[in-house]
Order: sequence, then C-alpha cells, then structure tokens
Amino acid sequence: MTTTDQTADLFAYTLRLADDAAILGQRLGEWCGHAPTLEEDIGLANVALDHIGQARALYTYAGEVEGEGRDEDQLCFLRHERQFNNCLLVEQPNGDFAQTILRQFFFSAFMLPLWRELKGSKDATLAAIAAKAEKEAAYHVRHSAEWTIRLGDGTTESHERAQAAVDQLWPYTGELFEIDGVVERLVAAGIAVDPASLRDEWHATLREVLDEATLRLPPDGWFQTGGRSGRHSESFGHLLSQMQYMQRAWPGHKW
Amino acid sequence: MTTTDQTADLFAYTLRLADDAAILGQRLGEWCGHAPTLEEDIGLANVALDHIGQARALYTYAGEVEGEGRDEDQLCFLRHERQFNNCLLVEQPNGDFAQTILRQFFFSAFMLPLWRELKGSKDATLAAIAAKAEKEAAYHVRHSAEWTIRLGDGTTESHERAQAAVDQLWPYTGELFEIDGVVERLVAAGIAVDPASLRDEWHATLREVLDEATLRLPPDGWFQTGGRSGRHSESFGHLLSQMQYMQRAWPGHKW
Amino acid sequence: AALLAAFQARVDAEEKIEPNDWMPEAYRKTLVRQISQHAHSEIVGMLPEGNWISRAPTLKRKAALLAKVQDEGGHGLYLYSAAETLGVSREELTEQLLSGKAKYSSIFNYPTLTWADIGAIGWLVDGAAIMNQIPLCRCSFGPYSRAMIRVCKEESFHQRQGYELLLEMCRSSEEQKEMVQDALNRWWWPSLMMFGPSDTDSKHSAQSMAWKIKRFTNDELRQKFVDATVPQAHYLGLTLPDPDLKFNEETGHWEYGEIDWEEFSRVVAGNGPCNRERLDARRKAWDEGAWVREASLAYAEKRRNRREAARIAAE
Amino acid sequence: AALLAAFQARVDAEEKIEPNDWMPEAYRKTLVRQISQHAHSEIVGMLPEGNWISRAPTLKRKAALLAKVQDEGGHGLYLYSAAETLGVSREELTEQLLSGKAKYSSIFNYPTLTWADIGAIGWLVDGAAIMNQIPLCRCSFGPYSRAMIRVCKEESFHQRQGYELLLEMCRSSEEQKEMVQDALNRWWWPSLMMFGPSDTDSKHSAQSMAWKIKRFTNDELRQKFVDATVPQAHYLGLTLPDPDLKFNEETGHWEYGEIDWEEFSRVVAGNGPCNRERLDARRKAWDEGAWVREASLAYAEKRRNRREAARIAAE
Repeated sequence: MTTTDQTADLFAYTLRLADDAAILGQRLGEWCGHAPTLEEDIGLANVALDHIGQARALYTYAGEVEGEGRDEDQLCFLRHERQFNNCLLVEQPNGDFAQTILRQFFFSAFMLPLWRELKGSKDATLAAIAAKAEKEAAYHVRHSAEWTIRLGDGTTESHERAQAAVDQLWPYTGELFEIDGVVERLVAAGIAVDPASLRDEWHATLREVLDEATLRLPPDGWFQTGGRSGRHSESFGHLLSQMQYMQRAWPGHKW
Repeated sequence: MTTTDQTADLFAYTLRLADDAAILGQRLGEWCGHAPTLEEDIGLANVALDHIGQARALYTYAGEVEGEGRDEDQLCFLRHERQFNNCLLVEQPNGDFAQTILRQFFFSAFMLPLWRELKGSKDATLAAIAAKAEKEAAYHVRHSAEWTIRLGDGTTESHERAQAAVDQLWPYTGELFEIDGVVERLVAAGIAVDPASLRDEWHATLREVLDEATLRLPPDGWFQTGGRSGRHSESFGHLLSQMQYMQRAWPGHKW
Repeated sequence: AALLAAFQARVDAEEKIEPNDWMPEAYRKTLVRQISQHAHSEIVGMLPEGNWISRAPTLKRKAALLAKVQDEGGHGLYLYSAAETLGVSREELTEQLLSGKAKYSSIFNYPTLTWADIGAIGWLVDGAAIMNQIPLCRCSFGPYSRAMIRVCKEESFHQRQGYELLLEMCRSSEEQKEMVQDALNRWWWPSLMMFGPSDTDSKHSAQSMAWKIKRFTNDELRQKFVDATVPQAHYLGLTLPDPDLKFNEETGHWEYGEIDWEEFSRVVAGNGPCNRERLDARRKAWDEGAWVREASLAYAEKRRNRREAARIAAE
Repeated sequence: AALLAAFQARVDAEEKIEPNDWMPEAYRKTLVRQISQHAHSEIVGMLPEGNWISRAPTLKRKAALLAKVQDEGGHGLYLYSAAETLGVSREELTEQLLSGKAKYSSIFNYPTLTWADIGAIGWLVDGAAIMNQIPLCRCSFGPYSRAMIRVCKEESFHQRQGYELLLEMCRSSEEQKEMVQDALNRWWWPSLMMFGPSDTDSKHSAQSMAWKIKRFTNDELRQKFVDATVPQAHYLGLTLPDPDLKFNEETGHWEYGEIDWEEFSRVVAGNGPCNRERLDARRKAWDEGAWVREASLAYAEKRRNRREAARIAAE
C-alpha cells in the first residue's frame, strides 16, 4: 500500500470518528434547558461537551492528515449531507429521555472499549485522543447505564418507554460493527481497531445492564446501514441546516 | 417628496407584504402530510400555495422597484433575519391545529379588506396583485372562520384549545394596524392602504365569528411589536435556517 | 355460476362493472386490496416529498412541490372514494394502514436525502406509477378506471416536472449533476421493484388479467418503463447504476441486470430505511388530529339538533 | 427583641448568619425571595442562550456556550441549595416559578435574535449580574455569601468570554460589527434595568442594607456598571444607544439618559417579548420530565426495599 492510500484511509477513519462525536454532541446539545431535571440539564450538557471536544480534536487531526488546509470548522460546517460519515445511531432524534439515554448507552458501550484499544494505535495522535476519550466514555457508560436501569426498573411507564427505545434503536447498532476496506487496511497496519473484536464485550455490557433494568434485548435481526457511506436518515438534513446555518449564511467570516 | 424616497417607501411596503405572505406560506407548508384529516392536508396546502404565489408576485415586484437586479429568490432566500419585515403573527409556530386556524383567521380577516382597498391603489402592479389576492383571501377567511366555529363550538377540548389559541395570538394582532412613515407617505400618495381604516371591519368579522364559535375576544391590552423593524421571535431564526438552507449551502446555483 | 358467466362476458366485452352490479366476491376483494393499497401509497407518498417543502431551493419549486403533494392527497381522496363504492369505509382503511396491516408502495420507505431526490421521485417513481396506471384507465371496474384517468393526467404532469427539475440541475453545474447522478443511483433499483415480483413469482397476475383489472404482466410493464427511461437518463448525461444494462438491437429493448429481490422482500416486510418513520408520522398525525375530528362531529351534531329543534318549534 | 438586637449586632460586626442561627422572619423571607429569584433567573437564563447552541458558528464557540449554559444550571443548583437551608424545598420553588408566582430577572424575557446576542449577554447581562453579585459575596447570610463567591468567579469568566466574542466579530468584518452594534442597541437599556427601580422607588432597599444583604443601592450599582461598560463599548468601536450619555469630568462618572420604566414594569408584569415562551418552555420540560422523575423515585424505593429485605433475610 502506498502512503497516499494510507493517508486517505486515515483521513476517512478519523473523519468518521469525528462525525460520530460531532453529531451526537449536536443532538445532546438540543436538550439544554429542556431536560427532566436540573441535574440532567447539567449532565447531558456535560456529555455533549465531551463529544464536541472529541470532535474538535478529531476534525483538527483529520484536516492535518488531509493536508489541504481544512480546519475543524470547515470540516464540520462546510460539508454537505452526503459527505458526512457518522453512523445512523448518533443522528437519531432525541425522542424522549429514554431514547436519548439508550442511544447513548448503546453508543458509549461500544466506544469505551474502542478508545481503550485505540490507545495502542501506531498512530500517536489517535492514541492520544483515545486516551482522553476513554475516560470520558467510561463516565458516559456509567451515566447512561444508571439511567437505563432506573428507567427500566422504575415505573410501568418508564419501563415501557425504555423498552420501546431499546427496540427502536437496536436496528442502528449493527452499523457500529461494520468493516470496510478502510478499516481493514488500517487494522492491518496497526492503526485502527477491529470492531469485530469488541462485539463480545459490548454484548456483555448490554446484557448485564439490560438484565438489571429488566429490559429485553431484541433478537439480532436486520440492521440499518448507510451512514458510513453518507446515506443518512431524513432527519439528518434538518440537523445540518441548523448546525451549519451560521457558516453557510455568513461565508468566510471569523467568529 | 422625491421619487427616490417614494421608490424606497414602495420597496419597503411591497417587501413587507411579500415577507408576510412568504413566511405564512412557509409555516403552512410544514403541515403537509401531518394534518388532522386528508381534506385538511389538501386544504392547508392550498392556503400555503396561495401565499407562496402572492409572495412570488410581490418579491418580483419589490425587486423591480428596487432596481438592483434582485429576483424573488434572492429577496426570499438571501436576506438575514433582521432584514425580514413580516409581522410577528405570521411567523408564530404552527402549534396545534387551533393555533394554525386562528393565526390564519386573524390574519386573513385583515388581509381581505386590505387587498380589496389596495385594488384601488395608484400603483397598477400592486392593484393587480391585490385583485388576485382578494379572491384568495376571501377563501382563507371562509375556511378559517368555518374551522374557528367548528372548534369553538365543538367539544370541550376543542373549545379550550381554540380559546387558548385566541388568547395566545391576540397580542400579535396589534402590529397589523401599525403605521409608520413608509405607510403614511404611501397612503398620502394613494398607493398604500391605511390599516386604521380597516380596523372596524376587522373587529366586526372577528366578533361575528368568535361569537358564533362561543369564543371570547380578549380585551385590548398590550400588543407585541417589532416585526416591521426586523425584531422577530426566537423561532424565526430556526424557520429561516430551514427555508434558506439550499440557497445558503449551494450559493449561486440554479434550481 | 350463471351470474359469474354473465359477469365474465361483460368484462370480456370491455363493459364497465359498476358498484351496484353483481360481482364475484374475489373480484371485489382484489379491487379493495389494490385500490386501498394504491390510496395508502398516495398518502404515505406525501411524506418523503413533504420532507423538502420547507427547504425547496426556490419559491417556484416550493410552489410546484406543494401543488404536487397536494395532488397526491387528492388522488388519495378519489381512490378512497372508489374503494368506498365497494363497501369499505375510509376509517376501516385508515385503521388498516396505521395498524401496519395494509401495504403501501414500498418505494416510499426510502428517504429523500437531497433535493435531487425530489426530481428523481417525479421522474422515476411517478414515471413507474404511470406505466402501471395507464392500463388501469381501462380497468373493468368503472370507478377505479375513472379515478385512474384523472390520476394519470396529473401524474404525467408531475413526471415531466420532475424530469425538467433534474435537467435544470444537470445543466447548472457539475456538482448538481453529481447530486442527480447520486439520486438516480439510489432510486433506480427501487423504481424497478415498484412493478412487483417477476411474472414467475407473481401470485395475483393471471386472475387479475382475466378480470381485466390488469392488462400487462409485471415484467412487461417493467420493460416498458426501462425502455422509456434509459434514453431519458442518457439525455441528462447520466449513467444507469446497472453494469449489465445493454440495448438489444434485435428485440429493440433495453436488457437490465438482476433485481435484488431480497432487498424488495425485506423492505416490504417492514425493514426498509424508513418504514417505521412513515407509519409513525401517519399515526402521529392521526392521533394528534383526533380532537379535531371529534370537534367536527360534535359540531355537526349540534347543528343538526339545533335545526331539528328549530323545525319542531316552527311547526 | 433581645434576640433581634443580638442578631443585628452580629450583622453589624460582619459575622455570618448561618441557617441554624436565630434570624428575624422578615430576614428569612427576604432572603428566600431574593435567593430563589436569583436561582430562577439562572434556570430561565439557560433558555435564550440555549437557543443558539445548535447554531453556534464554530465548534469552539459551541463548546464555550454549552459550558456556560451548564454553569448557569450549576449556579441554579447551589442557589436552590442555599434557599433550602432556609427551609423551603426545591419543589416548592419550582412550583412557584412554573405557576408564574415567582419572578426571575426580566432581562431573560428578551429574545436572542442573532449570534451577537450571545456575546452581548455575556458582556452586558453577566457584567450587570456581577456588579450586583460582588457585594453579595459579603452578604450577611453565610450560605448565600459562599454561593455568590463561586458564582462570581464563573460569571466573570463568562463576561470576559462574551466580550472577547464581540471583539472578534468587530475585528472580523464591518457586517459583523453592525450585528454587534445592533445587539448592543437592543440589550443596553434592558441591562440597565437589571439593577431594579431607581432608589427613590425601590421598596426593599433600606432594610436590606441594614441587614447587610445589600451593600449598595440600585442606582449606585447601575452607575458602577455604566462607568465600567461605556469605555469597553468604545474600545469595540461601538456607539451606546443613548443620545444623553456624557462623561462628567467633575464627578468622573458617565451620566446616562432616562430609563424607560414603563417598559420595565410592563415586562416584569408579563408583557415582554418572550415571557410566555420562557414559562411555556420550563413547563413543557417539567411536564414532559414527570415520568422520568417518577421513575427515579420508584427505582430508589425499590432499591431501599430490596436492601431492607436482604438485611432482614440476613438477620
């Protein structure tokens, strides 16, 4: 493999991680001032902040890898919908609090081991980003798992809402484990993490928490796909129209 | 008064009418596919279409008056929030069906006599636009008045929702009757309509319909203001970020 | 049996069957199923296009899109009315749609991701619908046939409008042309699937042909669509996303590659990208509109009672 | 009366009053009112800024804004805790806010219309808040005084951040500078109103001063704010929207024009541009979150019962 190819792969891989973080941060930010308790207004903002922070580091690095002078904001605010490669899970609308919590739990339970493994990446920058993100993800797992248990084992209504959230979001989890050429080659090069190697741990985390929450894990069935190649949900375009509004309406200005 | 001044006034006046129509059309379009009955999916789309049509004619004319080569789309999609001069009433979020209906009723009951009088404008283009719009407004008044009566005199729930809509929207109606230098000068020149001259008829229409609907008209109190000088509601920026998304994200393209 | 023979004779003679005429129960059932699926498709079909009304790039396009979606609502209305002549109410049909029991055209379970998708739906989806519907204008059941004549006229307008929209984009810039190509890539195969399973696997075809509900097989209609559409794509300067596509000089037809019937079945079974969103949106509209429909009924009854009271008082 | 004298003596000696100390009922009431209004202001204040989180122009600004709004939630938390030491529960206080009985700072009934408003809120609104709050760090009531020390530290960070945001905009382009000027025009007078009615009309001042809850009068604080802020505006190259503003060489103060107290009273009374939206938003969050809070309680109780059962079983 030539260096150019690896550069392109690394750019693509870093960008996916960045998009995941940015889009989830964007969704979480929508809660601010509207959460069920003041503690959660603060808690969700905290989780949002961690993701925005990760996105900044990852976009900045992606821009450096690409070498065309794009900074974090150009990558986040000036790409079109079909150019975003985040997984579909993170872009799902907030829905009720249960959906927000389960989305976070499914995602962070995957990201925690991913960041842990990525700390060993041969790419020093990714490894450094992963070291910081791992600590944050540990908190996100704990926070969302505690709420999953509270909601699942709370009232009849909260149990039903939590189960509905599990069922609704489940089809979007398959994509976390997808592997394509980019990931394959970077795994071989010791740069990326093979998601398949995380599946057992992820499943175990889910089983443990959902059991305690008296929630049922849906059977593995058909999974949604498309995010990694820029085929998103219809709600995604609306998210972008908000997120990118200022940079689009005031091109070339500094803020 | 110099011709330049009158040109500026005419541009401002036409633009206000255009903004009112465009923004209300935009709000109504949001209902499409989500209305309470199939007939209303069609009915609200119809009202939306009439307003988009009026906006097109008015923006086109405003662009001609301005004489700087701006077409209907540049005026609608490439101005910033503080440059829009629609009244606050039309930008109010759809809310429930009652709020959408009452917003329409309050507005169209004002626009029907306005268009009727504007047919006599010394400005031939405005007069021609008014002639077409009058017929449309007559339908909008009928449609929204019928629903106001049905909701007001329907069930306890629909009565409460309709009354809540009346109370909530009422403070936004004062702005319809505001007069500033632009309107004053154009009224004197026989071009614009004096909104004060429409107040009695507007009030009579409201009283008649709300009486039949068993709804209570709030006392005249304090009225919201700001739309005509570009001070909008917080929801307005979000409306613009959607409406202008394509023109902003793809500057200079033809569609 | 004599009734059945007389019925078939009328059908064979190209006479129209009207709602009050005798008809076999299976004929009625087939029609109810087909007409209501068709109506549901119009209603659900409002959603993917409705998704872009608030973001249409020009006022002219916004107006055209609103008018189109409104027409689809209108088609839904006539089709429900045609179904009602067969003794099934709109409420029942709506209930079947919302419960997930009734089907609608699976194409509407794909998302509209860019503005080019609005053009692609007009060109391809309405184009495929028209191919299906033109023969239905001669359908043996009178109300359906008459509804189809009206629907087809409007659909072909939409189809031309969609194509014109894409043409404008392709001519305007290379980036927009790419957007159109991307839309074609995503909508082409689902459009071919709109004609239903291949003739060898189609359950209802033979009987529907005999009843003159259907006039052509699924594969025949699909071929007509491909033959009509491929040159249009070429005129736009686009490539069809089918490496096996080639023109057969002898037959004069465009031969196309293998359709992914697994994807078709999966989406029909409920696992398309937007099946849940579509039903959720319809259910939400229905549930949130319940108080409005109740108010309408309550008001109508009050009026009736008042009129009645006035009549009695006057006597 | 002896208690009262002893209390006043402690206050006069600048000793801190703690929750379990004896205090006059009126002192307690004044503090509950003031602290809870302050807490409510932090909570409602999250909304106008929260309105821009999803549209912040850069990731850095988005993060800073999120962090700021989060800090405001934190301030709300400590302030509710300080109020709780006076024997009033957060639920009661929340109920008072949502029913419209309790007040919050009227400034938050103005809308954030452009991104510059985010900077203006930081600079002017937080700036005015700090002027009010710095003396409160020495307030006679211990918990309030300690909360204020923490709050002030964070607020002054926010104030600098807001000013820096505007500075960047003013330097970046003429259009952005206009946006900043427009924000200043809209926020200036409401910021001056944040200090409350003029001393001649202020109801609570004298007693609060004696109790060392207040250290300066409204007009004194307002003057300090004007004196600090006008030069900052000039440094940005902006014009204050007050034709009567002028520097008095003798006193060394900036003299400002007449405040529109009618507007102030109207907005306090509920007729500001956003009063309804703010309460609606808080009520909606509260109502829609009810099932979550119930689930938390139910789960906590289940856990307690299980632990209790385990303990009994173990005995």
